[in-house]
Amino acid sequence: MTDNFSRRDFLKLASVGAATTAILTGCGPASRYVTREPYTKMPEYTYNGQSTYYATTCRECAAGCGLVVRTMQGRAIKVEGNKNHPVNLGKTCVRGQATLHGLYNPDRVQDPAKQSKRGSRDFSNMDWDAAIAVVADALKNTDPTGVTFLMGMAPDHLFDLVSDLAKAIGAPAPIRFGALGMFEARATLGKAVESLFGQAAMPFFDMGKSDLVFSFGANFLETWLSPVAFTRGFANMRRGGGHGRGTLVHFEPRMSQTASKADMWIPITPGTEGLVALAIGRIAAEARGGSLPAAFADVDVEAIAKSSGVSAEKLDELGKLFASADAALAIPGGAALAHSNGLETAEAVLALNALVGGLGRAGGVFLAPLAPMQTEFSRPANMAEMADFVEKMKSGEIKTLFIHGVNPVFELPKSLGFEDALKSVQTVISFATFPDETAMQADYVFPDHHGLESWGYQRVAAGSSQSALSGAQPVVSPYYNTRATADVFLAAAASVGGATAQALPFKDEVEFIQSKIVALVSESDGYFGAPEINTFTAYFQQYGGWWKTVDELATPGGDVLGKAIQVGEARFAGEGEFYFHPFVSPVLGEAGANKPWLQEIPDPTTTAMWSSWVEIHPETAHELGVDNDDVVLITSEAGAVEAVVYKYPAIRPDTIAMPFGQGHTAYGRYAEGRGSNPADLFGEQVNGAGDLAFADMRVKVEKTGKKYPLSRLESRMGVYGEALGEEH
Amino acid sequence: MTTELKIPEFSANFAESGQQGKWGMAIDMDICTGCQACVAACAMENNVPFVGEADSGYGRSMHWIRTERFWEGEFPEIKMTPYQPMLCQQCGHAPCEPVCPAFATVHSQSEALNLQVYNRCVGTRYCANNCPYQVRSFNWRDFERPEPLPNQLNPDVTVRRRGVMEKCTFCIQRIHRAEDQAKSEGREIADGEFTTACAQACPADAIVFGRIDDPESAVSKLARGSRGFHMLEELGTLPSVTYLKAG
Amino acid sequence: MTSTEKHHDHAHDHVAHLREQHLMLDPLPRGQMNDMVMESMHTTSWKFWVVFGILSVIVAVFLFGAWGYMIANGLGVAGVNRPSYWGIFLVNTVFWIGISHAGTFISAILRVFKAEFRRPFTRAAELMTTFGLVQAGFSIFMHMGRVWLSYWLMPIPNQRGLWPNFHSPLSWDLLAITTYLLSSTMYLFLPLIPDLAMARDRTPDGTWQKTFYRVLALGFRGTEGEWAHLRNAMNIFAFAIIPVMFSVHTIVSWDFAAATRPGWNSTIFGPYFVVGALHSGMGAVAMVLAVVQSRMKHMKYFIRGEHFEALGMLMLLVSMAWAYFFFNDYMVQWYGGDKWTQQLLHFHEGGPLGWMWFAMLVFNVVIPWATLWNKKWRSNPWLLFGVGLLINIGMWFERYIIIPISLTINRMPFTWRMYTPGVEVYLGIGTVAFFILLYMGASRLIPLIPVWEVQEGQMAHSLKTYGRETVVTVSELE
Amino acid sequence: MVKRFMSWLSDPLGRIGLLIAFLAVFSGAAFGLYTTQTAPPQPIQFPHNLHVGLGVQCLYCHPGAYRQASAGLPTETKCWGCHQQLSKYADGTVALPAELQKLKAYVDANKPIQWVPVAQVPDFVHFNHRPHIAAGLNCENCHGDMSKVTVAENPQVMNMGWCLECHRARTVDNPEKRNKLLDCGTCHY
Repeated sequence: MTDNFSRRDFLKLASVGAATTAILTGCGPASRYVTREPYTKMPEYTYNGQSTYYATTCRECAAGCGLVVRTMQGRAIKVEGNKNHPVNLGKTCVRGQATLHGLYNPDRVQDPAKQSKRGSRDFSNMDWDAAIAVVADALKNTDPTGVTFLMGMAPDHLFDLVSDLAKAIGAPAPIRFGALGMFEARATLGKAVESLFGQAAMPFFDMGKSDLVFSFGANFLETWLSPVAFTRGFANMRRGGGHGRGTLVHFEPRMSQTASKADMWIPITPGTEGLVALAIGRIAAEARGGSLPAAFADVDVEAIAKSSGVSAEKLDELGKLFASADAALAIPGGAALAHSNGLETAEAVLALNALVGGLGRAGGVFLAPLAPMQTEFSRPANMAEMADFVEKMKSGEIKTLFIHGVNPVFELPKSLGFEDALKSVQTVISFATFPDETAMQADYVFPDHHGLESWGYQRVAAGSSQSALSGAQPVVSPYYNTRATADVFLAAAASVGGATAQALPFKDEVEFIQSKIVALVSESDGYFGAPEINTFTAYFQQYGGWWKTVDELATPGGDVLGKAIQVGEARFAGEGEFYFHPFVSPVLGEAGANKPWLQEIPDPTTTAMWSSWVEIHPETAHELGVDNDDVVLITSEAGAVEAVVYKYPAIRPDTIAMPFGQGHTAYGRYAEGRGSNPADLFGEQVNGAGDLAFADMRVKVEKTGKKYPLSRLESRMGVYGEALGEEH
Repeated sequence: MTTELKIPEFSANFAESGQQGKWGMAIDMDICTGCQACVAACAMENNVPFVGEADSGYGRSMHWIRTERFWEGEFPEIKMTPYQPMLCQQCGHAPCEPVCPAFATVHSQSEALNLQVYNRCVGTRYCANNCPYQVRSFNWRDFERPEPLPNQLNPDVTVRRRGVMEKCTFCIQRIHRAEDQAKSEGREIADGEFTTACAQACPADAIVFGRIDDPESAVSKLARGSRGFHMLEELGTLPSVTYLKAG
Repeated sequence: MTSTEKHHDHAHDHVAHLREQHLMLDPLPRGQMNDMVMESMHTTSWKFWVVFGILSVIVAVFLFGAWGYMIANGLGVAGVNRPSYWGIFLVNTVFWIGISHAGTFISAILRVFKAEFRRPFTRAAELMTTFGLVQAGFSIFMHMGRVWLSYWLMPIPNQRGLWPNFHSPLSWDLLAITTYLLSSTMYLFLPLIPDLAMARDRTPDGTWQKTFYRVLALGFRGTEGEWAHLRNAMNIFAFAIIPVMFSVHTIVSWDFAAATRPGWNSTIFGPYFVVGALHSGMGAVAMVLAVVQSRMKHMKYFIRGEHFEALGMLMLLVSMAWAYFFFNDYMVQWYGGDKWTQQLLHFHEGGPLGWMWFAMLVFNVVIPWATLWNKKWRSNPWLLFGVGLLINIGMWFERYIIIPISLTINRMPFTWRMYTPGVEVYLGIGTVAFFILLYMGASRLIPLIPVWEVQEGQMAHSLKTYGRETVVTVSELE
Repeated sequence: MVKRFMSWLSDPLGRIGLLIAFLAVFSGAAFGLYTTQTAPPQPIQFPHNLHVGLGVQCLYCHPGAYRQASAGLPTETKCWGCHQQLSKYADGTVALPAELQKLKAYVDANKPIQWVPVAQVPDFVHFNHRPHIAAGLNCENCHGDMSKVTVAENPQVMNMGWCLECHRARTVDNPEKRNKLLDCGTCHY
C-alpha cells in the first residue's frame, strides 16, 4: 500500500472527502454549476427576480373567467384571478389553478405530426409549412359541403374565424360541442326560456340577492355554467345581503357538492323534479292566496308525493317556505333536465320564479345579456344535433373534419358511434394540444398552443350581469413547436387564394382579433375606452378583456303562468334495478384528468383521488354483497363499465352515481388507463330540447370479484367507523 | 369499531381566549363550499409535490391544506358536516416546536408564525407526531416532477427534498414580499394589500387573512364575531386560525 | 453399615449434591478454569462459521443494504405514513434499549447487592448491554429522514450559533443513550481487564490476538495495587451506572409521555418503561445463557441450573411488576376519561390488531406466571429460553401497540390510517442478526466467563460441618 | 486479512501510509470546501478592475441590487451597447481583443453569455439585496474591492455565521430589529 499510493489515489480520496463535505454541510459546490440562461436582450419591463403579471382568460371550461398569471423570467408561475373581471372578480376555481399543469404537462403534443394509421400512435413529425399545405389542400380540394369544423364549447375568436372561413368556402357552419354543455343541459335551458318568455336567451340567476334558493339538480357550485360566479352568489346569499342568512334547498338523488352545502337536501326520485316543482308551485300559490294560476291548476300533490318520494308534508313545508320568502329563486339544471321530461321540468321550475314575482326582481331570474359582438343567442350543439352530425359522418357526406378544443371520442356517448363514424371521414385533422383520444383517431395532429400561450377573446355566455368579452394573450412564449390554429387557418386560407383569401385577409391571429374588436371602440359604457384600435387592443390585453360597466339584464316577459305545464313521466331506458346518476367530477371537469395535481386533489364529497368510482348506498351495497374497493360491472342498455365501489351514505338506495372525467384511453400519462368513463353507458335518448337524457337510464350492477384500492384522503375508520384493517 | 365518534368537538368559545400573534386567518365554514380551489392554489404557490395514486391513498399526500368533512345521521336525514379546511393553525403555543431536537420548527419572533426551516430539518418527524391537527406532511421520497413541470416552480419558495418535514407557512414569502415593498415605500402594510394563496383563490371568500393584532382588520372583526371558535382549543395551543361556525 | 457410616455417607451425598448444584461450592484450580475458558473461546465448530456467515450476509443485505436503499430513496420505501410517523423504527429502538437494560441490572445491581449467583454471567449480560445499545443506535438513526445530518443533534460549537433544542425529549434521549453507551462500555471493560490479561498470558506471541489482548489489558499484572484500583473503579461504576440505567429508559419514555398524543401523555410511563425494559432484558439474558451453556465448551460447569433458577425467579418478579404498571397505566388512562384516549384504548383491544394486545398479555404475564412459579421448571434452560423468547415477543408487541397502533388514533379522525410495515421489517431483522453476530464474534475474542470473579466467589464460599449439618458459609472478601 | 493489516500497522511505512490516507481524506474535505469559495471559470475573462477604474458604477451593470432581491448579471446587449461604440475598435484602428471577440461572437450568435455567479447562497436561503443597500451597505462591504480583481472573486465565506455576525453587530441597540434579523424565517422559507 505504501509503495503503490499514487497521486491518482490521493485525488480519488480527496474527491471522496469533497463529497463527504458536501453531504455533511448539506450544501455543496454542485449547485453553482447549474446553467443559468440570462436574457440576451432584457425586455425593458423585466427585472431579474421580479414577477410580471399578464391578464388572460382561463380555458379550462367555457365560463371565461379572467386570469392574471404571474410569470418570472419567462415562466408562468402562478394563476391568480383578475380582480376586475365581471365573471370571477379575482377568484379562480380548482381547475383554473391547475391550468399550469396543462401548460407544462410532460405529455403535450410537441410538433405537427402525421399518423401513419389512425389509432396506431405512430406519428411522424412534419414541419409547419407542410402542415399548412395539408390544411390548404383539405380546404381547396374537398367539396365544401363535405368540410366540417368541430369546435369546443367556448364562443371564442377561433370560432368566429372558422365561421367566417366556413362561410367563405361554402362549408356548413362550424359545430360547437363540449361534454360540460351536455351535462349542464344548456340547450334545454335556452329552449325553456324561449318557450316560457318568448325569447331565446341564457337565464341569469341573481343568487347573491336572493334569500331562498330552490335548486333542482343544478350543480352550480361544481361545474354548472359558471361555478366561480355562482359560488360568489352563493356566498353572498349566505352572508345575507339585507335578508339575513339565505337558505338553499337542493333536489337531487345524490348529495352532490352543491347539495352538501344545502340547508335541506331532498333526495328526490330521479325524473320527478318537474312534478315536484309543480306541486311546490301549487302549494305556494295557495299559500300566497288569490286565484290559482293555470300553470299549477291541474297539479295533483298527493300523486306527486307518491311518485317523487317526497312526502306530502314535506312538499307542503317546502311550498309554504317558497311562498313566504322575500326573494325566492328556483333554478333548474343538470341531471334534473337530463330526462325525457327535462324541457317541461325546466319550464315548471322557471315558472316557480314567475309565481313569486321573481322575474326581473333583484334576487330572481333575468335574461343574461348578449356578449359584445353578438347579435343573437347561440348555444353549443345539443345531442340531437350531434347525432345528426354523426349520421352524416357515417353516410360519408363529410370528407374532411377539423377538430379543435373538443374530445368527442371521449365525451360523446359511446353508443353514438363517433369513433366508428370517423372511419367514414377521409381526412381528420386534429388541433389538439394534448394527445387526446380524438387526436389518436386523426390523420394529422397540428397542435395548437396551450391557452396560456395563445391570443384570443371569448364571449361570456353566463355568469356575468354585464355584457363581457374576455381577452386572452400569451403569458409565456410557446414551449413547443406548436402554432395557433387561427394562424394555421389564416395561412391556409391565404394559400388557397381567391375568395377564401379575400374573406380572411389577415396577416395573423392578432390582426384578425383586432378586426373583430374594432367594433367595440365606438361602444359606450365600456370598462375602458380608447380613441383608436391599437390603444384599445393594448388596454384589451392589459385589462384582460372588455366589458360593460352597467348591468344589461333583461326582464323576462310573457304569460308564464297562463297555460298549464304538463310534466310527463320520465321514460327510463334499460331494465336494470338502479337509476343511474352521472355527474361531472367537480375537480377534474371534462378535461382535467391529465393534470397531475388535479388528480391528487380529493373530490369534495368522497375525498377520492386519482381514479373514478361508483357511489352506492351502504345498504344497497350490503344487499349486493359488495364493499368498498370492490369492482362492480355496471350494465346499461347501451354498454357496460367497471367501477370501484364507494359506499356513499348520502345517495338514494335505488340510485347509483358515477363521476365523469376519468376513464381515458389516451390523453397523457396521468390520465390514461385511470378509472372508467360513464359516457360508455349513455344511450341516445334525448329530451324535448334535444339534450341528452343521460339520467334516463336504469342499470344493472354485478359483482366482479376484483378489487381496486381507491385512494382517499379521508380515513374510512375515522369518518365511517370502519375497522382500519381493511384500509388500503 | 364504534361509530359515535364523528367530529372533533367544537366547544371552545373564542372570546374567552386571548388572541396572540401577528397574522391571523378566519375561515367561514358556513360559506366554504369545499371546492378545493384553496388546495390547488396552495400547491401551485408553495411547490407542493404530488405523490401519485398509491402514496396518496396511504396517507402520504402532501397537501398543506385539506378540507375535512364528516357525516351526521342516516339516509334520508343524513347531513354532511360543514367543510372544514385544515391547515397549520400557526399556534401561539405550538406543540410541534418544543419537541424538535434541531430547532427546525421554531417560533418566529418577528412574524409570530411557526416556521419550518427545511434546511435545518433532519427528519425525526417528532413535530408531526405531536401536531394535534395533523397538518404536517413529510417528504417520504423525492417526489417526481417530470420535465417540463419544474418550470412552474415558484422561485420564492424552497423546493423540499426527501427526508424533510413541511407545512403551511401562511405564505411567508408573500408576507416578506409585501413587507419589503411597504418598507421600501416607507409605510405600513395595508389590510388586504396581499393575502395568502388559499384566501386569494377562494371563490366564496370564505378564507380571510390579515393582521390579527390590528383590531380594525377584516380578519380581526370576523374572528371576534360570535360564530368564531378555535380547533381543539382545550389543548391550549392558541391557534391563529379562527373558524366561523356554520348556521 | 453403622449409623455413623450411614450418616457419613448421607453427609457425603449431601455435600456432593451441594457441589453439583452450586458453582461456588465446586471450586476448581484457577489455572484449570482459565484453561477451560480459553478452550471454550477457541473451540469453534464448522456450524459456528456457517451461522456466522449466514448472519453476516443478512447483516450486509438486510441492515446495511436496505438502509442504503432507504437513504437513497427516502423513507417512502418503509411503511411509515401520516399519522404513523414513527413505525417500527422506534419500536426497535425502544426494544433494543430495553434489551440493554438487563446487562446493567444483573451486573451492577446484583453486584452492589452481592447476589452471588450473578458471578458467572455478569459478562454475558454486560455484552448484551453494549451490543443492544448499538442496535438501538442503528434503529434510531435509520428512522431519521436525513441521517447524514444527524450530527446536528450533537452540541457542537458552530459559526451559526445554533445548538440542539434542549426542550426536546429527543435531545435528552441522545444524551442519555450516549452516556449510557459510554458508561456501560466502560463498565464492561473494567471487569474484563484481569481476564484480558489472563488471555494475553495464554496467547502465543506473534499472533494478532496477542497484540489485541496486550493493548486492551493495559499491562495488568495482578498486583495488589492494581486490584485495589480496579475494585475501586468497579465499585464507583457499579453505583454510578444504576441511575444512568434508570434514567435512560425513563427518558426514552418521555419521548412519548411528553407528547400531546392521546395514549402517550401518561405520567406512569417512566417506571412502566423501565420495568418493561427489565422484563425483556431478563428474558434475553435467559435466552443467551441457554444458548451459551449448550453450545460452548465447558460452559455446563460455569452455568448451572441454579443460575437459571435465580433468573427465572427474577423474571417472575419483573413480570409481576410489569403487570402492575400495565394495569396502573391502563387504569389511569381509562379513568382520565379523555374521549380520544378512550377511543384509543378501545382500539387497542378491539381494533384489527387486537390479537396483538391479547398476545402481549399472554406472553408477558400469563405464561411467565404459569411456568416460573415452579422451581424445577424454571431451572430448565430450554424452558426458560422459551419463556424468555415469548416475553421478548410480548414486549415487542407492547412497544408496537404504544407506537404505530397508538399513533393511528389521534384527535383528527379524518387522518386515522393503518400502518403497514415496509422495508423496516428487514432492517429490524438486520439488527437482530447484527446483535447475534456481534455476540458470536465477541464469544471468540472475549472470555465470556469472568474467571476472576468466579474464583473470588469460590474462595469466599466454603462448606462447614457443624455436628450433623453441613452448611455453606460466605466470607466477606473486601 | 486482519493479520496482514496488523502487520502493516507494525511496519513504520504502513503507519505513514495510513497517515497519508487520513490526510488525503481530510485535505479532500478542505478542498471541497475550498472549491465552494473560489472563483469559478467564466465564459469571458471580464476585467472588473478595468471597468471600475474607468468609473463605471456597480449598479450600472447590476441594477437590481437597489430595488429587488437579485442584483442581476448584465445581458450582452448591455456590454455590447458600450463596446460597439468604442471608436478605436469601431473604425478598425485597433483589432478587437480576444475577450471582446468572444463577446462579439455571443452577440452575433444571439446566444446568452452564461456567466457563472460567484457570490451565491444555497437555494434555501432567500437573500434580498434591496434592504441591505437601503441599510447603507456598499457593494464592497460584501463583495470586496472590485478594482483589485479581474474576474469576480468572492472575498468572503458567505455562510450563515458571516451573515449573523453582521446582523448581530448592527442590531445591538434595537431588540425589535434584532428579532427580525436573527429570525430563521427571515431567510429560510
